[in-house]
Amino acid sequence: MSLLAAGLPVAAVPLVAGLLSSPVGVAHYLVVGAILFTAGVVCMALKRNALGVLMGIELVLNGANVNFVAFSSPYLRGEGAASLGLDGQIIALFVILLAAAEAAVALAITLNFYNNHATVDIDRAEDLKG
Amino acid sequence: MAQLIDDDPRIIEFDVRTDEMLVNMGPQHPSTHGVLRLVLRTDGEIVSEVEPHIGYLHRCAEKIGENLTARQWIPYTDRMDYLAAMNMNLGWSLAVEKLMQYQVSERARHLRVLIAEMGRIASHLVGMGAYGLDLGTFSPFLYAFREREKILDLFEEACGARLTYSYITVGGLTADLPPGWLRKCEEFLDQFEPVIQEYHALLTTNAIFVKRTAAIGVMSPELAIEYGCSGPVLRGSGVDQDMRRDGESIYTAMYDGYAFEVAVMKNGHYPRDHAYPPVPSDTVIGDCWHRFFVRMLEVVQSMDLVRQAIDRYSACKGPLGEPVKLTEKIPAGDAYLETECPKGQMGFYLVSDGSAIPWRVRARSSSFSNLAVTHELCRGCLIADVPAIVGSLDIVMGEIDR
Amino acid sequence: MMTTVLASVMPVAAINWHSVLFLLFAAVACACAVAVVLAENVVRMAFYLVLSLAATAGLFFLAGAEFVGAMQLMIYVGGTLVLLVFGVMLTAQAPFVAIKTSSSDRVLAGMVGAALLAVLLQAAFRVEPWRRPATAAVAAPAATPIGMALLGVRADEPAAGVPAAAVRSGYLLPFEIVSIHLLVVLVGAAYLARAKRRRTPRAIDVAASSVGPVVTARQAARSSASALVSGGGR
Amino acid sequence: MADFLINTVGLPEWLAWTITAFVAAALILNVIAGGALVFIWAERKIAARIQDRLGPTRTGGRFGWLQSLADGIKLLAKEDLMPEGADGMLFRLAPYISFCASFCAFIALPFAFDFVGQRLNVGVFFVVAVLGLEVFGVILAGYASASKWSLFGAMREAAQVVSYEVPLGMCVVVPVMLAGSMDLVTIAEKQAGWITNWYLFHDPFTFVIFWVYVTCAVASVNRAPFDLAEAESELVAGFHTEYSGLRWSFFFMAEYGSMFLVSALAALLFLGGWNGPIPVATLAGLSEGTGDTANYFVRLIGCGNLLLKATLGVLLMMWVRWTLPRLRIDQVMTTCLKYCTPIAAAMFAGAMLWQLAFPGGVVRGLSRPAGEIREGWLEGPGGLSPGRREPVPQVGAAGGMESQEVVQVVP
Repeated sequence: MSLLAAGLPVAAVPLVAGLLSSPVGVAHYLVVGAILFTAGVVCMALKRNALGVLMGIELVLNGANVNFVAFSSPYLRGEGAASLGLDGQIIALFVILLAAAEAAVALAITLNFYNNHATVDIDRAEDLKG
Repeated sequence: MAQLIDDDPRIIEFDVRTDEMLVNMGPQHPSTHGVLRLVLRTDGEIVSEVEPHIGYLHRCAEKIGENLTARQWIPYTDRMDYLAAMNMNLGWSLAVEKLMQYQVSERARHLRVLIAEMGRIASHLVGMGAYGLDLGTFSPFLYAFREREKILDLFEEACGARLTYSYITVGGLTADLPPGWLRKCEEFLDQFEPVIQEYHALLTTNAIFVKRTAAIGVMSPELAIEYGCSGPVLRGSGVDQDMRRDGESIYTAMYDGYAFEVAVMKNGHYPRDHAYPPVPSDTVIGDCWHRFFVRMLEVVQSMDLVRQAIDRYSACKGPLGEPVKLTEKIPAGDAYLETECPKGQMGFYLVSDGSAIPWRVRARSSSFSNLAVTHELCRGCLIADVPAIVGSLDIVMGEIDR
Repeated sequence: MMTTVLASVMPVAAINWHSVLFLLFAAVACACAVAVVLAENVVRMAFYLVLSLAATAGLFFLAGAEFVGAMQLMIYVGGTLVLLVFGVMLTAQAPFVAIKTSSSDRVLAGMVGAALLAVLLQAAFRVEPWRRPATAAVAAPAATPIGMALLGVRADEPAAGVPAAAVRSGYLLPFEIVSIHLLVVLVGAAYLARAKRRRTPRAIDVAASSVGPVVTARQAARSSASALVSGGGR
Repeated sequence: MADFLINTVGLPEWLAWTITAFVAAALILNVIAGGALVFIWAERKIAARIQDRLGPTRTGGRFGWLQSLADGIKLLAKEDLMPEGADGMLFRLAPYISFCASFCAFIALPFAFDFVGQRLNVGVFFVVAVLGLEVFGVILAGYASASKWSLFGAMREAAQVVSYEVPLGMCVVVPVMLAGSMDLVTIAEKQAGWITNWYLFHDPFTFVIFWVYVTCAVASVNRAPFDLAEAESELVAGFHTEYSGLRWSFFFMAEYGSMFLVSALAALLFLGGWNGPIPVATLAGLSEGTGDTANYFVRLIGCGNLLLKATLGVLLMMWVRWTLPRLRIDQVMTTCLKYCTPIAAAMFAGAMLWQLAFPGGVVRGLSRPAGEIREGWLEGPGGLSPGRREPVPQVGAAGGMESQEVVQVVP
């Protein structure tokens, strides 16, 4: 927090103070979700380590999850705004479960790849190249 | 290179390609019994090779022996197997007596048996307790040391020392027992007998203990003989050999008239095994559990021998006899004698040129041979089995490095 | 129980603790997510990811989705990521711990990422104006309706302005599908990561002189295989 | 306390709440740290007595009361070493991660009806989930130490804890199912009354699953015979081989904190929580409507009850530790996959069927209408237990640091 304040111009301090004292809305969550999602996408694109790509996927899924939860939250909903109700939470749950399954399989594939190629560099996975 | 077939047991299954890793176990490691260094070549948790590195406790004992008279070297034998120093004293004394053709008095003979067997109990107690420690249970170790302390108290009363006794010496013993010692010794035995059941309950029959030791580090009789293993390690593989019965006459004569059965499995039974917990079904002869169990049996066997020795010693009315002079000349020639020490067959070899100081002194360490077999036993085991296997061999580094 | 009392504090509060905690968790989540991208060392990446996901779980708690938050901690952080770290350790040999990315790739990815972020942020701000939360008292979040919904019974109140019949369907079928899916994954992962036979050169050279090591080698291999399967099944 | 600050001292309300939250956090922290000190001393004495020794006898009087404090001072004064090849940041952070996980789980742990940091709707899962995070500290410590022994310890811990979470979760689900709530307070309240109401004696399946829970709990907090991550005879000291001084003591505190936590969880889930075997308070007419002081008194007794049960659980772990040898890693896995998990699954199914047949358990359930519990599910969080009381806001330990998390609704 203090780092954030120190890094920004003095004009930003009231903004932070405002954030501190004002309630949080859905948009706050959406911003966080957007950052997580983007970080995940960049991570997937950038990393050559297969496990790094996996981590990127996890981040993307989490960014989406944040949005689902935010839209379904009973606290954040605006007056009269449409809400996902419980569905958002349940979808988030399914995402978590499927992410676990995905990670298990992806890890198994990665380990297999590692066994066969002695590396986890996905740029070297070109056996099927025509 | 050997031809490989599909069910070749030497092919190790694996889940993930992992690099072989060299791990240093020791010389500063909680479970290597002193300053032993084991270099493990592991693949994950699976050990593919164990290489013992020794020599951290080398003190030139043999060379020193070539500069001292035979009796002067006795304290150096104490420091070989420091857990069973009495038996070390006895081994060297008998070897020298063999060359000198010296006959100790009857009283000294029985006293030697008494002391040596007490020493065996003390050593096996350490072996047993420390084995529990290797497997991760601490309490039996202290129970064992509690009883060992009582033996050490007795030894202290007899010779004034608790660890390095120099009590048995060339030509007899340095002193007779103090008055009342035998009564205390009998009291100890009476008190100790039921305690053994505790050890059986905590270790021998404990389900986890059996799981950790059964079928681990299985040593076939042939392998044991090939590597020159001896003592409980050899008998644990079912080889019926005990120097007290099969040794040279000067040594077996000491046990003349004593009734004891060698603790070895014959026809699927240990001697008097109705008195002990049954052998678990998942054990294999020659595994860690059997090596441990043989030690437990030998404790009882030694107690029996001590009781016999007490009777015979107190029946002996003759004098104990004086040990030989410190500077007694040894006749020219050489002699080699192996005795049954707690850890195995401990051999002493000396060559004399006729002076009081031996020309050459060598010791054949039982632990050394027993340790040599670790790389055979540990191949393909898990890391957790390495302490279990090394512990079951019950080595003592003072004897290996000398 | 403090909820009601605390709620009365809000209008005059100088510091909104909910906002403070939100900002704290959000900052940790975002900073660590960015750190995952920037880190070179794969173990540190995993570490940052753990922090990021744990902070996200904190956000879920703040949003009233306690069950999802607990599940995130339990399954995601406690299970999936441990598995991931396990995989990292299995493959973390010196040359692969840090696989470098070329700087041109970095620039390109940075630009694409920035563009994506801009779009997403714009969407985020447009979807919902910075609206004050509802003033009506909200029932304490409960896990029971979620469980009921998974069993096909909807116990929660319908969303405003939406016909009840349209949204109030249960999740029994997806739940069953996910169960089967997890089972399939369990089997599949165990199969993919199953023990394979390898000939170790060192074992070949030594003549088989005893029966002993055979037993132990078999046991050992079997055991560590099962260890891995258990990890893979999670 | 917050009310006191607001009304009597006249502080602004947000400040009062902040102070309250910090006081509550400090209380919990002290429970862990102080508890660890006591337990370390107790472990020394118990181990000594088991082993025919005396244990500490000099530091701080005849029974060595201050031994753990002396140890703590020694640890503070110790040189803080870090191996040359270590990953500095992770090496430094790892102990705190372990400790924080252990500490965080206490937030949702109720000590009495409202002696709870934050009453969470999903308290059970929260505690189990956060407890599972402790493994991260261990894994990172093992990796960052740049020592092979540490790495071995970390790998073992990772495999072990992840595996044991499965049967542990199943065991925990059974009381959740019986109570119809994941709220620890509700679960404990449902066991109020005589000892026969405890879920341990609910039906044969819960009795069995309690022991499965004990096994899994011991395994998940890495105590003997499952202490493979720090197996001293094999791995020197496992994951904390390279740690010394204060950082090492954080691992230690985390371990004792977790031990206490799983024991307290066992007490809450199976052993009636803060309810004694005999409903003394109810019999004495102290339960409801007798005023705040009486209520407070009842709660203090309940808190004592829970602490006693949890302590007994910890003592059981110590007893086991000083008696049994250590299992091997493959045997630990076998225990989990071939014994604990199937047994837990079977018992879960059994308890479920039993609940269908005789809802409410062996003793009191047979006479009760079958529909009661199922109807209770829909009434709201955790249903309504007969003995449920309204919370008393001024209890000091209530209100943890996180209590504001779910609060932003303006009335």
